[in-house]
Amino acid sequence: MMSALASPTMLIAAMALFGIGGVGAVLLRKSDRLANYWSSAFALFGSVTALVFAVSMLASGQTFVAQTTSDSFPLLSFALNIDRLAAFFLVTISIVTFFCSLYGIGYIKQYYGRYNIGYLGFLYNLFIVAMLLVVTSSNGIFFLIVWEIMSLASYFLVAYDRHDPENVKAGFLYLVMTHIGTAFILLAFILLYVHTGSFDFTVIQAAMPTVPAHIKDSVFLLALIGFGVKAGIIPLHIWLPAAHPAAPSHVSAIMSGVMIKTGIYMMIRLFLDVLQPAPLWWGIVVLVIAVASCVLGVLYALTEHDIKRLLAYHSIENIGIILLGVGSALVFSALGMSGLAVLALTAALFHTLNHAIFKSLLFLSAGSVIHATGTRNMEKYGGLIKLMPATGLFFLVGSIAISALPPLNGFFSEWLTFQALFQGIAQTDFYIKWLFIGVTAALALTSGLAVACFVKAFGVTFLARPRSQRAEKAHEASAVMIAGMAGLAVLCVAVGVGSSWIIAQLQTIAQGVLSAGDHATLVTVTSGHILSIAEGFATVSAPLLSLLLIAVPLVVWTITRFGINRSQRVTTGRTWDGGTDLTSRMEITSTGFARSIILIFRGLLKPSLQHSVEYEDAASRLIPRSRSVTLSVQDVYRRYLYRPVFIGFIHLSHWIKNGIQNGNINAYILYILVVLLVMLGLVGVW
Amino acid sequence: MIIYIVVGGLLTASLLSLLFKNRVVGAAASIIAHGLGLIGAVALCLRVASDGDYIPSLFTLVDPLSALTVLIISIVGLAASVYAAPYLDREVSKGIIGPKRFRQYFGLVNLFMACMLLSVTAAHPIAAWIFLEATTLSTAFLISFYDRPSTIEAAWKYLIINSTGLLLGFFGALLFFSATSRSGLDGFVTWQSLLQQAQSIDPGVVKVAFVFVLVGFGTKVGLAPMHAWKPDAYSKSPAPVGALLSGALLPVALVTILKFKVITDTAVGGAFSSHLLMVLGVLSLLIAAFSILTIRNYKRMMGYSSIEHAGLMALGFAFGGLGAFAAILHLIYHSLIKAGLFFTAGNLRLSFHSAKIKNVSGALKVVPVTAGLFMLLFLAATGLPPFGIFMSELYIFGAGLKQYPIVTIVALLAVALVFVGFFRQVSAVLFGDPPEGAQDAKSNKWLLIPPIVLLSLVLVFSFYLPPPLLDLINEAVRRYDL
Amino acid sequence: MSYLLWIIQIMFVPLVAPLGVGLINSLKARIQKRRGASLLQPYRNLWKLFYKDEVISRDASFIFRFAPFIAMGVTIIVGACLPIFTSTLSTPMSDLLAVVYTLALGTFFMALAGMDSGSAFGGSGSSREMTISAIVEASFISSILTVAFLSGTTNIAVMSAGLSPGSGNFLIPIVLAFAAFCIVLLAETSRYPFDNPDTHLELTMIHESMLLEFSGKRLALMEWAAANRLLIFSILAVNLFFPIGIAHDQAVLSVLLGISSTLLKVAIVYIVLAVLESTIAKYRFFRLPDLLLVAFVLNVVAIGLVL
Amino acid sequence: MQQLPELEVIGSALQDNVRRLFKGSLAIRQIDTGSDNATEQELAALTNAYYDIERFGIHFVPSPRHADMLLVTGPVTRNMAEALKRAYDATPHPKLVVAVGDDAIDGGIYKGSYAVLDGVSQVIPVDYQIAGDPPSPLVIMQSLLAILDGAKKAPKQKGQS
Repeated sequence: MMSALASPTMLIAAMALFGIGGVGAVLLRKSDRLANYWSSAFALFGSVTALVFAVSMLASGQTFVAQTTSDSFPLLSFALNIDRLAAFFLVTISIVTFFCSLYGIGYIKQYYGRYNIGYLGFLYNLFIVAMLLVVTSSNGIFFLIVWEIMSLASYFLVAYDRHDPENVKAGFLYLVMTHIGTAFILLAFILLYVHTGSFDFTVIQAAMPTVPAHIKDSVFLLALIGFGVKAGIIPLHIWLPAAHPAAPSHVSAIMSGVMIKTGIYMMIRLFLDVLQPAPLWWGIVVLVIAVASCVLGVLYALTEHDIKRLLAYHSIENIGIILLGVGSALVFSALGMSGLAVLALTAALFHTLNHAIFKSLLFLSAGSVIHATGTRNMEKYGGLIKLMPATGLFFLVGSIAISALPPLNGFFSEWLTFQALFQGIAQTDFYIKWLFIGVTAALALTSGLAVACFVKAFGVTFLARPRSQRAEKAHEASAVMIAGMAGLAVLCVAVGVGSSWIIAQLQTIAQGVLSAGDHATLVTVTSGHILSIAEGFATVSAPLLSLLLIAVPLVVWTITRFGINRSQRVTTGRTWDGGTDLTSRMEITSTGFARSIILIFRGLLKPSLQHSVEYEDAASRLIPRSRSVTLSVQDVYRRYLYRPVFIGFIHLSHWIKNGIQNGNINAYILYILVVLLVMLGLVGVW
Repeated sequence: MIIYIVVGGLLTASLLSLLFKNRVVGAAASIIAHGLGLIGAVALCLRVASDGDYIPSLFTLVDPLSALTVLIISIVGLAASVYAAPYLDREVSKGIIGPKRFRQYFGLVNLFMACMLLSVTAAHPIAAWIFLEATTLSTAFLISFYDRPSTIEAAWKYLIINSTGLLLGFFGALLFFSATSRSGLDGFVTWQSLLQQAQSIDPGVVKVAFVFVLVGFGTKVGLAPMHAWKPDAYSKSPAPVGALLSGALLPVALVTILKFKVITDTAVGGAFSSHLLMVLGVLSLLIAAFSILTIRNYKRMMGYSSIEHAGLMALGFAFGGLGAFAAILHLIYHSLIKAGLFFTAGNLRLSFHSAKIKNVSGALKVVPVTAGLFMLLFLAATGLPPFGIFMSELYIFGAGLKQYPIVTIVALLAVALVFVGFFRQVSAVLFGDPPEGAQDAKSNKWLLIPPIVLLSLVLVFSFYLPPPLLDLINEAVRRYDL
Repeated sequence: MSYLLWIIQIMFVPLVAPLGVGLINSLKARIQKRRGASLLQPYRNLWKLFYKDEVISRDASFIFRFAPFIAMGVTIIVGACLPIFTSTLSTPMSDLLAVVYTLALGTFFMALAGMDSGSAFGGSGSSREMTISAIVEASFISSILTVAFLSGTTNIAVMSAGLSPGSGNFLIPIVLAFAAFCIVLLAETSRYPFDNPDTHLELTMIHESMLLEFSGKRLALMEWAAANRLLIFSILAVNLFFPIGIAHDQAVLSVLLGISSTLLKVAIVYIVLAVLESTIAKYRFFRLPDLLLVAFVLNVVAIGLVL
Repeated sequence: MQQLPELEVIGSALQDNVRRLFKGSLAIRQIDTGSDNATEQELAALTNAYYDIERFGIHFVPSPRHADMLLVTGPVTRNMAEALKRAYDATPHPKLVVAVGDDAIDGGIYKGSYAVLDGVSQVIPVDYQIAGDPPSPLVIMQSLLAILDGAKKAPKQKGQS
């Protein structure tokens, strides 16, 4: 039974289902409804099939290798290699795509009649297939092909809602950035090919001892940049907060939840698997980047009042947290501490899974909110929990999970990441120890700020009173959308409670990647699902924690409700605000909430505060008619790095184009003669 | 014989279209002639693939590379004439050109095709040169087709620059002969005999000769900095002519350079010609990349894109080995894609009445199919998978990285920059709100079929090369890459 | 015996916490040359509030209604995890990070409840509270981490068992970390110079302004939770860094010694707090990060000196 | 500092009443409805080191939500009427409303002015009154004692509910 499910037929079946869904959607494009149902249904089937396949691969522990070489093209082989790591990413992707497809059935309805639904269904399915292939391919060229297809499909999805010029711009930025990233990846693979003679990962890995160190280092840096663009590390992240909000929400959920993880997957695959052994400084570089990403990511998130951009910046933060695990694993494996490396990688993998779940949940619920209110601006929300309680509850679950608060899943992966860093402090020598101290502090700061940010996000969106007419008329999401969100919310809880079991599974995956063997077990699960690190240095029990956190407040409630003063009467009344006429304009806004943190970190964020006052009459500047304060934070990288470079290129372009193509035919002929003379001169030299 | 039949067919069609007043006759005759040409080209390819060089007479020699080029020319030529009929028809009906022009077009274009075919299959270098020069003359009229000052200026520049270039090329060819005659070669000098004598040629003369050939025929290819005629000629001529210039004439000229290159390489070793090609290739890439970034006319952009691809091919041949294989593939892909791009650009022009990017926007709304094709062809042209140019570029870079890392990295970055610039313009054209007066030109599906067919062909060739084709490419690589 | 100890362990924080508040208030009154309310006044306040009706804002959602139970529940859970009088009662719950983040869960809901009614005061209170708690968290974790490294476990309930007091090598990091923890304590429990727990002025409030909207039982729970929080941090401060007198077995005598020594040490902390609150002024809000930065640096140095 | 002996007597009686009626904790929210600040001064004096009303279990709170007793001062200006009503509504039961000072009882010297509503009872139900312009702290305490003596048990379900 297991072997049947784990057979490649299942994978092919999954791909075929997505294919049928995509092509069928195009054929059915005349009918919006049919195209939607068809593509979503097949995406659902495909996700389930892929999930079953990947889970049974993991369960049976087998590795699946398939290869078809191309007759026409040497070097290109359609090579799949599904080991535990790939299977794990397959699981992650298919879980998220399953719920997003379910949600999509309801969400897509808003595009009926405005856009071509068949086209959306095609791209959506293509996107998922490409992601599945990205994490399973084991040939550099094949990988690049599916990688670019994934990027292209997601680009078209980002630019899908094309009537908004912002989305088109976002798509442009996204595709340009990802293309430049691909150029770096291409170079990395070509470098490897030049020195190993193959694009196949297994061959490259086998030939690794013969590759000179500086080539490996170059490959590392190139791949870090290339995959870093996709993963959204700072400072290569600028496309991410623009592109993720632009796509339809269920696509944003997939992009943020799993697509950026493909960058992480390749980093793990290359740095910890193919290119091993790695020097120490790789890990240090990754750690530094990770720290920058997580701290700055969460700070920028705090400054946002566009709900999807806020979530997108949190993706950057969480990528940073995942990279903390990856970077620590690199450092540990370079120092020969394979046990610790396994621990760190396990943490990274677990956070990958968790972030996929809760971030897609958050994007889906944000999508419901946007669907209901027609705006992404959080300042125009408020009080939505009364109008859309289910969405509010799911967003709350996601918020608790992403803030790493117990007992949901985010806490346990962050806990594990912390443990890896703690062990780094405890077991490494002087300089590396200080590095880990700094990194630990950064992670703690990040998680603190994340809590603040999600208090803001949830509070400003769902609590208090509606701040716009659209928000007053908001409505609950449709049943399928709720089902999609509910599934992910349940997973947040389930993965949290079952974290010890999952961590144990992930540890075997990590051991497989690092080929560390069973002896390198730092995480043990003792009876009662108690997770224990380094022989009891740290222990935590997820079920107990969950039980207590649910039971104790319930007990408190029962006692206070029924044990004391049972005849108490609870009435509702106005909010007390000193007797004034409280309006929703007096509520704390998103900008107001974050203002103090922004000002504290103004050295990093460089906010610009603008006051503008309009006076009643010009002569007496005493009575202002209106006052406004704008607090805006611009991405410093955009201002100080990307914009100058871009403007420089534009200038250079004008200069070259107008200088050479000056319209003067004499000049043109002069060029020819100059070239001729120079070359003839060269003949003399050679 | 095949070649002569095909050329005869083309010339007949040319005559018919000039003689008969009825537009349909000329167009139909051309399409039939081109169709025959394609059949002939396929037959030729099959024959060369199975039996080796095809030498029907003293004047004609079809080696694998020539056969491939003939195939490319024929495909692009057929597509162009199928496209040209409805395209020009529409322009006639809009009053942009007179009905007489329609006939003139087919008359000239058939001549142009015949010259290209003869040039690429000529056994004699001087004959090849003569026919190439003849293409210059026939196309000059096609470039000045719209008979406006700007088009006439473009044609004039084209004529002068190309003639200058070809004169240098001619001088180069003569230098080859002068070098060989000293080593006892007399009479009718063919490519083969030149090659056979190559070992004994004076290396110094060969180097000088190759420089002249490279600069001369490089002008025709459009390698920078001899490229200056290209943006003007491409943007002013009718769309199908642009397709032919980029998709057919460029390969012909490039193949001629290659034929001289192999002789040079035999005489003085591969490094000399490789370095020269590399210099021109990188220059072309850089100039094209930076020019595209701020271009304001989407047809001029095609010209720069051609320059970029010519540069890439030059690099591929310069790197040799896998690079040469990839460069030949690139040649095929580029011709098909660029022709398709010109057709879609022509459709855009028909709908928006302007080739300026600022006048064109919201194409996805006005002409969704054309816009979609334009997008896909753009992606194909800039080397995104699954389209074949991705593979050929990858191979070219792979071939060059070890020996010439800096050149390769510069080229890679330039290619990425081309993508950025190209995408910037495509984005501006496709999205946004359409201007007033834009109208859908899709009513004639024959305006859409040629680019669709070309795109599908590229997609097929990207993953599957028919065995004869692969044999031809491999054989060509074996011959031309020493 | 063990059960009895557990009962004491669980009940200790909620039962003793109001007394601590009473002590501080009474001491402050004394310093102000007043007699002040009795030590038991906080119990009376709570008891009275439990028997009052409630008025809840009509804008508030279920978050507001449930937050007090979560806030209170969290402090009970964490209270039961502490090394109150013995280092022998440990659960997996006592993990350093579990404790920190469980407390953060309480803060999370409290801040949401503050925003829930839509009152301007509640919102700004939430904003300030979250600002401080966001920045303080790193120091909180790392100061306890110093002790964790010294004792070889992050289980705070048994941490003191691994710590041999008086050893010279330990002293400097412990003192540094303790100094940092004191700043954390002041910040996390909303005391001077971070916040004035007695203020009636909404504009200067941090913690209190989130409670303005609560009444009756829920107010009682919130105030009780705040008192618990203060006691939790005080116990952490004294029993992690200076575990003198804490029982390492479950004998009656040592348990009694443990309880009395803890009470004594906590009382000292409270006295210091009362003196502090009577002698210094509240800081400007934007000066607080400087203070937290000091705590952070102290911690980093402390951890660096360990091992 | 020498204290009046009667202060202690009143205080302990007051404390007993607070214990009896309010479980030992009486929370007062003071509301100024346009007062001339005279009464406020006297109320503020209640918490100083001399009177130290806190030792009897009585304290002032920042929100009517927390209060058992509203001490209203001032003649209730038109602008404050609505706020006063809201404060009353915001206070949970059981609650007492005490009008402190002559102004609060019937407008005092401002009585009849167009700007005031002449006393708290015009706006919300007043349970007790403390006369004086302004009443001294001792008088306030005495009156509070009298009030609490009068209230036999916790004044539940009074007013509208």
